[in-house]
This record gives sequence, C-alpha cells and structure tokens, in this order.
Amino acid sequence: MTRALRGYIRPEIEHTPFCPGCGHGSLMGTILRAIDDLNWDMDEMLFVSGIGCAGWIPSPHFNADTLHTLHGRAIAFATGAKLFNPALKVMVIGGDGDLTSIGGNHLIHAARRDIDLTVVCANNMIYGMTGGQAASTTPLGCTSATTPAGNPYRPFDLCKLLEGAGARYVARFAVTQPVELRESIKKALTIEGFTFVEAVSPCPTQFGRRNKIDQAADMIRTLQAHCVPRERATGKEGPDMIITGEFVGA
Amino acid sequence: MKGYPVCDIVAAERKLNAADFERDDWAALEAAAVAEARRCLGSYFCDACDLCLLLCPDLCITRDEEGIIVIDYDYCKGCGVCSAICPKGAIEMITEKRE
Amino acid sequence: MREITQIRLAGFGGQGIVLAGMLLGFAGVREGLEVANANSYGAQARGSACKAEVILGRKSIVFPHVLTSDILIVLSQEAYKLFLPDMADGGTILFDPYHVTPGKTPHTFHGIPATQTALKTFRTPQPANIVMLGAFTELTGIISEANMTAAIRENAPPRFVDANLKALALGIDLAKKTKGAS
Amino acid sequence: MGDRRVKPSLPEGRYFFSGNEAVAEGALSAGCRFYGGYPITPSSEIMERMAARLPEFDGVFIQMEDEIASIASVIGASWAGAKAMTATSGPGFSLMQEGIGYAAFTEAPCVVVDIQRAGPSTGQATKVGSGDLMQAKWGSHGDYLPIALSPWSVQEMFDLTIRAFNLAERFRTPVFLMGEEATAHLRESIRVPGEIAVSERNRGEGPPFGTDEPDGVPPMPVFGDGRKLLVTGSTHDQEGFRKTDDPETHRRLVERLHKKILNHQDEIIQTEAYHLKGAEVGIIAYGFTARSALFAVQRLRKAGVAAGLLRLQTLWPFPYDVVESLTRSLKHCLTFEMNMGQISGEIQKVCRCPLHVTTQVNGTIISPATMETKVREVLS
Repeated sequence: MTRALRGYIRPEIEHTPFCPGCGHGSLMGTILRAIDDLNWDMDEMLFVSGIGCAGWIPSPHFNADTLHTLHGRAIAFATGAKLFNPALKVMVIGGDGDLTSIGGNHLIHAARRDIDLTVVCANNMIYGMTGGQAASTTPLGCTSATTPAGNPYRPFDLCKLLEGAGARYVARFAVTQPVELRESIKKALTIEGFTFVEAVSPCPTQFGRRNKIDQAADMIRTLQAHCVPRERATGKEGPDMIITGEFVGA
Repeated sequence: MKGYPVCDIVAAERKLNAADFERDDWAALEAAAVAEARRCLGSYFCDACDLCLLLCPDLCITRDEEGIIVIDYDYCKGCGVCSAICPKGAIEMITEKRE
Repeated sequence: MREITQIRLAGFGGQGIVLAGMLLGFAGVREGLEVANANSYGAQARGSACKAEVILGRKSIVFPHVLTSDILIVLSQEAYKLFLPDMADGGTILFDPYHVTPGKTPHTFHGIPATQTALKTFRTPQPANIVMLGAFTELTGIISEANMTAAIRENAPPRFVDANLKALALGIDLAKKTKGAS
Repeated sequence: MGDRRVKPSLPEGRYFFSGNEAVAEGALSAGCRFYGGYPITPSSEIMERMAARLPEFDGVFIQMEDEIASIASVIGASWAGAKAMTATSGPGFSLMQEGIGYAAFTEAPCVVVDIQRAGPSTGQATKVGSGDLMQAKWGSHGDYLPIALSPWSVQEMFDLTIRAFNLAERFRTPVFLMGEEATAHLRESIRVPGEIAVSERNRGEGPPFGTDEPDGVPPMPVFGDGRKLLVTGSTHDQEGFRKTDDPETHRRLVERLHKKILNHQDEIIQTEAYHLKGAEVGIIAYGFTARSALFAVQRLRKAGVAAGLLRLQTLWPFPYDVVESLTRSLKHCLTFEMNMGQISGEIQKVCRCPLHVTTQVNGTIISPATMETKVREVLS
C-alpha cells in the first residue's frame, strides 16, 4: 500500500480486500486523500458501513472508529451515533445494494431529516459480494445472476432521489475522475447537514464478467467512455450514459 | 461499448478532430494542435500526471523522494487499471512467468 | 373507609369517564392511599359502554381490576344494566337521573342530576363527570375536598380547570341536598 | 446491582403513573439519554413521554422511520456512549430482531421494552397478550442469551426498567422488559425513592471483545475515545478484526457470550415466593397474570387450601433451578399464561410434579376466579 496513506490505514492491514480492478479500492484511496487534504483528525471521525463489498472500504481498514453494521442499516446506526455525540464527524460508506436497495428507506429519511452525515455510495450497479445479483441500480437490460435475460426494471437515479429527499449536497462522479471525486467528497464532508456522493465504481468480477467486459482495464475504459460531465451533457444522452457532476449544493 | 481512453484531466486539453478543421477558429485550432503534438511526442514517457497513483485500486502506486512514480509489486494484483488509464501509454502489462 | 374500595365509573364514550377516573386516582394518591386505575380501551371510545375502574386501598392492591364494585358512578342506562350484577351487596350507586332510571335492588342509591346541572350552568353536558366526582367526594368522604380540588388543578386540561372546579363545587352541593333529603 | 447512587428523574415521593409513563421515568432515572423509536400501540405513551422529557435531561429523542431503524439508532448511540433504549410491541419487536442479534454479538448495551399485545401479526392491537416470550429468547438467528424481565405492576415498570439498564451496562447485552398491555395502560400509585443505584459501563483499558476476563464481560470504550474501535457484526477477534473463516474464534466468541450470562445467573435471576411454605399446590406465573394468581392464592389460603405462588421476575435466563427445587416439594404445579404455553414448556423441562397448564389467548387477562377453579379441580 502506498506510503502516503499509511497513517490512515490500521497498521495491521497490508493489502486491500478487493478483487483486481475493483473500483472500491480506488474509492478508498480517494476518500482517504480527501480527508488528508482536509487535514482532519481520524480520532474525531466515525466511519459506518453496512454489508457488502463497499462495507469493507472503511472496516477494518480505516484507522479510526469504524462501525460495520447490518445490511442496509448503516445510516440508521450512524444517525444514533451522530445525534448522541455531535462532535463525531460521521461518514457512511456503502454500496448501492446496501444503501439504496435494502437501505433505501433509511437513506431518504436521513436526507429528509438533514442529519449531519456524509454518505458515499459506491455504486457498482450490482450485488458484488453475494455473487452478482441485480440491484436497484442495475441498468435496464444488463445481465446479472438474477436477470439472466437482462434487467427488465429501470434503475434509480440516485442523485435525483436524494435531491428529492432534500439532501444539502448531491454529486456523482466515477472513480475514474479521482480529482473531481476527491474534491466532491471534501465538499460533502465540510458542508453541514446531509450530504451524498455517488461514486460510480466498476465491478469487473460480477458486473463486467456478466456483461461481456472481461478485463478490469476494459471496465475502466468503458466507464470512462460512458461518463458525461453534466456541463457537457446535451440532455439527449441515452440511458447507458452516466451524467457526472454536482447536482445540489454546488 | 469501447471508448477512447481519455481521462478528464487530459480531456481538458482539446483533442484534435475533423470538425475543428472546418471552423475558422484559428486560435482554438492552434491550441489543439499544440496539445496534440504534446500528446503525440510524449507518448510512452511518464510525465507523472498521478492518474495511475490516484486510481490504483490497491493503493500500491506512489511517488518516491525524487517524484518518480514507483509501483510496489508486492501488493499489485495485476488488474491493469493503471495501464488502461495512463494517457501516455507509459505502463505496459507483462504476463508474469511462473518460476 | 374499608381496606380496599372498588369503584366503577361507567357511561358512554365521550362523557369524560376515563378522565374522571384518573382524577379520582390522582386525588387518592394525594390522600395517601394506594391506587389502581384501569380503563377500557378500544371500541368503547365510540359512544358505546365505557368504564373506568378505580381501586383505593389502605394497603397494597393485589389485583388491580374491579371484581365487585363497592361504588358505581353511572351515567348511562346501558352501563347501569351492564355493571349492576357486579355490585357488592350493600354497595352505593351514584346515578344521573337524566340518563339512568334505576330498578329496585338492595343498594344505596343517590340520584345526582349532574347532566342537567351541567347544562344549566355551562350550557354543555360535558362537566357532568366532574359534578359526579363532587357528589362522590361529599357522599363517601374517602377523599377530601381539598385533595380532589388539587387533583383537578394539577391534572385537568389547563383551560378547563376553572370550569371543572366549579362543577366539582356544584356536585358537592347537590350531594349535600341529597343527604338532607334522605 | 448498581455501583453508583443517583437521584431519580423525579423528586422522592408518591406518583400516579400509567405503566408506560413509569417505564419512561425509570429509564430517565437509570440515565437513559437516547431514545429512538417508532409509534405502536400499546407502547406509544413511552415514546411520547420520552419525547417530552428527554430534552430536560440533555438527552436525544428521535422518531425513526421504522423499528429496524429504531434499534439501529439505539445501538449506534450505545456505541457512542449513550444509555439507550427503544420501546415497541410485538410487530415492531419482530422487526427489531436483526438489530437485537447485532447488539448481542457486538455486546452493545441497550434496553428494548416490548409492551406485548395479542398476536400473532397485527393481532389485537389494544388487547393484552403475552406471546412474545419465545421471540425474546430466540428472535434473532444464531446463539445468544438474552436477558428478559417481567414486571407485574406499575411500580415494577419503573423499578425493572432501571434494573434493565443496570443489567445491560453490567453485562454489555440487550435487555428486554417484557411488559404487557394490561400493565402498560394500568395506572397505579408508585413510590419514587430519593436515591437509586445505577450501573455504569466499564470503559477501561483492554481489548473490547476480549475473551480472558474472569467474568467474561470485556471493557467497552466508546466512539470518540480515540481507541480506533473496530465494531462488526461478523465474527471478530478480541480487537474486533473480522475472522469469518476461523472456527476457533467463532467458537470462543459464541461460548463466551453464553458464559457471561450463565456464570452470573445468581446476579441476574430474581423470583418471588408467596405462601409457598408448606404449599401442596403451587402456581408459577409472571407479569400481570401473577397479580391474578396472588389474589387467587390468598383467597385459597383463607379457604384452607395450601396453595402458593412462585412469581418469575426474570424470564431469561430461565430460573430452571428455582423451579426444579420448588416442584420437588409440590404435589401439583399449575401455570397460567396469556399465550399457548410458552413458559410452561420451560417449566416442563425441570418440573418434578404433575404440571397443569392453562392458556388463554382471547385478548383478556386471566381472572383470579379462573385460577381458583383450576386449583380446586386439580385437588379434587
């Protein structure tokens, strides 16, 4: 692991737990670099996560208080901890299946209540840990373990969902935009109230393999090709394109 | 679904394409030509843009004391993301031989 | 007063039966008695039979529901019919003749024209429950007037405290007349 | 139990409370400073009183989006250092089970009040029942030992809520107060003492999930202590690192969670004996039903019947030893339950005399008269 971030990682940890080419590793580095930029004390931070690959981003790796909770419930746990000790800087990190499928209700209610949390959703559009089943974010037509003939249902536009729920800050960037993503996370952390960053993250093992993108490198290239910064978006992009940028609180 | 491997940092400099020649925007054209020349002539040489370092999912790319990008192969899982996103094509993936 | 006095307040939903029972309970605690108070919940809230049970004890109360009532305060004919069989022998019944026409049973009856008094004084039947409490206070002597007054002051909805205290006094007066008559 | 004397939430004196109000005051007195909940009949008055009263104690109240979120927020607050609780009824208790398993496994102290109503499912929302006792025992998956208390009066809704917090903090475990609609909505005069004893959690040094403490209860630091806590609901070693593939780590953890309760049963279990000296027939009861039973026993004694009552104040861990030794001396043992015999099954395991089970699931309490009749039937 890179020496620059060693201080942010528990000394016992030597390597990341993710599959080769998993975007969650990139996101992990991006989050830690954002905290490093802000020069925040990790002893004042609490990282809450749920079940799934993204739940492992902070737990056990981050050298801070970490609370690895139940599937979907991370935000509810974080709400209790934050309300009781407002001095804690609380960040929730989870996957799309965790935070937006099983945990969707907690997500929108925390946003509605404007609890001072920063939620980073690592969206790889699939249930990775359980073996590649469809999530509420799997694009229409994509193949998954539970949609062998292609996903018949539309995915959530998470940023629109959170905007509707009243989040103070809403942004979406892919992990292939590390600079923008880092700046976005910094902004989310420093804004008081409920803030949400969707980090689009490639899952070569479960999503790529099932959708004929076999190599991690190809996943990255594909993701790059499908990201359209919102300033350059014409509004005529197809449903397979990912509009990135800050949507609320820019 | 194959896309052009340009990260947003590089894309900030404009890429030359046919449409640019049909316009009278000479200043823009000149800037684009310079950028294209820089990209072309700089191929295969790392200019330490840090993209691989920022994107490496295993956090095993770093800069040494002299600012040179180094890869800690002990923790590299060989995913090839760095190679795929390097705007200079400066990272080549080689299959490891079993000894 | 006996060691345990079992009191039932009954009528129909909306008459303030539950509130009257609670106020009686608060007053009982002020009096230094052990108190248990159970109310009917559910369908009874919508105009059908409604009851509040209050047990006042000089010792701890083992079973907190009324099994046989020593005193029945009743504000509807239906409730009167329903709870008469559970009356203790020689028990006392305080009834409102506006709603209840009692039969001939070996109990002590006190007719308290609470609803008519409430209508006359307040132009609403609502305070009839407190008028009955006033009559209870005067007739039984279990709870002092001072403690009943304090219970109302402390626990009745604030904007109705004055009206309720007036209703209590009316009830006490009505009971005095009843006693004079009997 | 309790290592610190504190003033309760109200001045010393006599009060007239409903059971639900008494739970709220008991919680505040024990030091509860976080309540996360969701409305449900017949427990909502607890929540309403906490909403009104917690701010007076600089505590935090939040109405969550459901019961799953409620218990999650309680556990989050517990790890942030709060004495925390939630209250619910059967349907909500069902939803809370995944969080309860998490609290048991991560050893997060918390109090869950279940005001039982007639179930299953939505059942009779305003009617009494006592059918959640096995759910309290086995509600979440996997092996853990809960602590469950059964109050029989409004006074005990106050007292046992305090005790529930003390047990939770002492043993780092979720504790259930298994109330019943009949006691929750009952109003009674209660006495609030000038001082009560409360337990505080041990935030000391040492691995937070250690296995070698003599009493099996490791210290519990809280978030913000700078201890870089690692809390997970997956199998974890003494520092909290996930060890999901190590059979030995899992065995040690699960066994310690059992031992820390089983080795302290004397400290946890409380029962009360009434008229059992020389009794030939004994009733074993708990909760509101024990009020009927005591009334019936007193009447039977007056009538010359050698009847007695064993009241179970602690339901889990179950007082097998007390029941076994009692039933050795009885000719007949009777149980009365507002469920289909959930606790009778436990009694049957160790009962040394004929056991006569009466169940009643019609949403009403079991009357003393029913019990008297049953006792006479058994004796004839």
